[in-house]
Order: sequence, then C-alpha cells, then structure tokens
Amino acid sequence: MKVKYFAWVRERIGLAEETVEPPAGVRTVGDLIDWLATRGDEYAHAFETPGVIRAAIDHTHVKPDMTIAGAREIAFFPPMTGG
Amino acid sequence: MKVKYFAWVRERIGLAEETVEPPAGVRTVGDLIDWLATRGDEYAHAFETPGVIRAAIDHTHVKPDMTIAGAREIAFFPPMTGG
Amino acid sequence: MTVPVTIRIQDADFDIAREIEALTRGRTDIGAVVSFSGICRGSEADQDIAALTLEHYPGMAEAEIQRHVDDALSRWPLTGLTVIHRVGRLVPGDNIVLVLTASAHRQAAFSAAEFLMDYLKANAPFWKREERADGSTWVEAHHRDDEAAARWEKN
Amino acid sequence: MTVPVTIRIQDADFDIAREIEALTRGRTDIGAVVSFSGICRGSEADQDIAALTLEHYPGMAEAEIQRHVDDALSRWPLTGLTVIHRVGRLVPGDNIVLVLTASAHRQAAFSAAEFLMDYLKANAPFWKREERADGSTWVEAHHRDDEAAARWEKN
Repeated sequence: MKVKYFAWVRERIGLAEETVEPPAGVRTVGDLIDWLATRGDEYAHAFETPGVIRAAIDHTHVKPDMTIAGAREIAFFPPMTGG
Repeated sequence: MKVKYFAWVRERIGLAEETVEPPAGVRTVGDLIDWLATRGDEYAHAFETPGVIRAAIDHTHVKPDMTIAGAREIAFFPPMTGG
Repeated sequence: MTVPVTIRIQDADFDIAREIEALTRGRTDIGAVVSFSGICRGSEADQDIAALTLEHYPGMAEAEIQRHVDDALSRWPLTGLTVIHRVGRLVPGDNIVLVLTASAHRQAAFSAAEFLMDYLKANAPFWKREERADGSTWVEAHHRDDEAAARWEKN
Repeated sequence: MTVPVTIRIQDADFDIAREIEALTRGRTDIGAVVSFSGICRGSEADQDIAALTLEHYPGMAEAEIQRHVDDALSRWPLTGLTVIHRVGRLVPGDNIVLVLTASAHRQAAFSAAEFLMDYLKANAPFWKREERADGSTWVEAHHRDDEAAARWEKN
C-alpha cells in the first residue's frame, strides 16, 4: 500500500511517499501509525505524539480506528492550516 | 421650516421640498403630519396611512412623538429600500 | 493609525478591483478582505424588471452611512472600509452597491460587511422604483430586512 | 440549471475582478456576490513574517473542496461558486485564497462564503510554513478555526 506524508511529518521522515507492506496484525490506521513509528528514529520522531497526527484513506479523512483493509493510499499529516 | 419629501411621498404631493409655517399647536412630528395632511388632496393622499411614513429631523431618523422645536429641515419618506 | 474609509454615493459604476487595490496597496497588516456587491436582478417574484431607479436623501444618506461605518469600526478591528452606493436608473446586471471590509482576520471582515449591508437595506435613506411591463412601482420594504438589521442592535 | 463552479489550486495569483466577471457575465438572476480574499500578512503575534510556503495534498485537496462546494450548494440557493487556493511560496501582501459566492439574495452568499472559508481554514489538506527572522516553522492549527468549522456541522 502507498503511504504519503505531508508538512512536518514528511520533513521528519524525509520522504514524501513510499510503499509499505505492514504485517498482518496491522489492521487500523492507529495500528499502522504504531508500526511505522518502529521503522527508525525519523519515523519515531514523526509519530511521537500520535494524537496530533491526521490521516486520510484514499483522499477521505479517517479516524485512528478506521480499518486499512482495501486502502490504496494512506496519508499522514499534521492538523490542516489552509485558507 | 424646510420640509422635504422622498419617493412616493414626493410623487403624491408633487413637490420635493417646500417651506412651511405650521400653526403654534403643531409641536411634534406626528402633529406636523396631521397638519400637512389637511393642506390638500395630494397631501391627504401622501399621508393617508401615517403609520407607514418615516421622518427625519436634520438628517436623523425620528419617531412621531419627537418635538419639531428648533428643526431646520424635516423630511418625510416611505420605509427605506436601499442596498 | 487612522483606518482608511471611503463613502461615495454616485451615478457612475464602481470597479471592485480598483477599490480593493486602494484599500490594500502597500499594506501588510491585512489578512482578509470581504467584498459584497449588490446587483440589479432581471426579475422579482417571477415578474420581469426592466430597470430600477434609485433615489436618495443627499446629505442624510452620507451622514447616516458614516455613522454606521463609525459603529462598525468601534465593533470590529478593521483595517479599512469602503461603501459605494449608486443612484439613478440601473438595468438588470448593473451594480447597485459595494461594501468592502478589510481586517487582519476573516471574522471581523465578514461581520462588518454583513452589518453594513443589513443597515443599508433597512435603514439608509435610499428608495428603489421598479419598472415592469405593467408599470412602475416603488419597491416595498421587506420585513426580513428589518429583522436582519435588528440583530445588530445593542441592548 | 447547473450552477457554475470553479475550483482551482494554483501557484499563480488570481484576478478577483476577472473571477467575478466570469461568475456574473450575461446573468440577470444574481443579486449578491460576496468575495473573500485571504492575504499573506507581514506579521503574526508581533513577529515579522518574511514568507509563507503553502503545501497541499494534490488530489485530496480538490476532491475535499468539491465535496464542501457540493454541500454549500445543497444548503443555500447559490447561482455560482468559485474557490481558488494558491500553493507555493508567498510573501506579505500576496493573495492566498479566494472564495466567491453568488446568489439572488445576500444572506445565502454571505453564509456560503463563511462556510467555505471556515472549512478551508480547519479541514482542507493545506499546510503553511512560515519564514521568520529566527527560522522557519510550520504554522500551528488554531482551536478557534476548529470551533468556527464546527458550527456548520449537521446533527
């Protein structure tokens, strides 16, 4: 599955997107954040306060308890500051 | 004192402004409307429903019970429809 | 600092871009500009309108608008304000009125623009006459405009 | 009749007059046009800002704005709607965002413009980075923007 990062999440990880294959136990958006945070110091730093991270699956905002089954693209980013 | 008329009040009376000298018993805006209404059919028509007429003394909206003492210019007009 | 205020009552059309430019040129303290333009419609309650003629009370209209502009400036932290109201004969599609508000933040700009438009609709000394196929009549005031204006009244 | 809708995310500046003209040209059913322009300010909380850089989530940003435009069209009787959001590096005085709403009556135009701006501020996938004398930081979301957006939530 494709994962995208924006703003300071992207900067901390040092990647704008990548393709990951999480293990079978990773079922929700929250699980995915926990698993990504184990992939290195950059990831641990990006996800150090999971509560602040926003997520979208296939361009729709989702909560941490949303399943990632069937997702093509999952994005992680800080709270939005547009307009 | 100068009296001005606007919109359909002006059209019904057939004058945009005039100078009047009401008798001493005419003390308020409401008194002035009653007195003006006696000055001819055009006036009676213009002031036939006094409740709908708005008034201003020296460019400030006033109610019918406002005194006309000291007024330089009194205006009568229908409810406003600007904007 | 004095807040730039423009109030004009005129026959001529206005240019929204030029008025916004006049309010914002060389400024870096403005984060939000709201413009409201009121336009002459071609029908009202399913009746075609050929034209509107706008009459005003010269002297009082300017003074009353200024008074409400001052009120807006005291209620919201504005960085600029423009009110232009046209008079004379206007046809459908013509601009009637422009209110521009500038502020550091959007809420002040939105609120002040709504406040001034509600005032202009219900209480500014302007009157509209409509030309329709079956004749010409003075537009009647709407109760809803009085209600909109009343929501800004202070206790 | 289909309501004309324009949604653009672009590096280039926009021309408010041209966008209003595009929304109103040849129409006689529009009585009110509200425009909101958001502008890059030169300071925030007494700190000078040299520039803002705006990042967005391509694809999601357009889809989300379209979804909120559709929501606005279902809530208010609008006759046209334009949303333009700039991305890239902007300096103080530069335009950031434009929302234009057109309707027969003013209240719909004002409400829809406020609704869309509240949405864009709190929930559209855009992020601002500020350049200041002491370095560059990502702008933090404001709680007041979440509250402003929340007032439009349906029960």
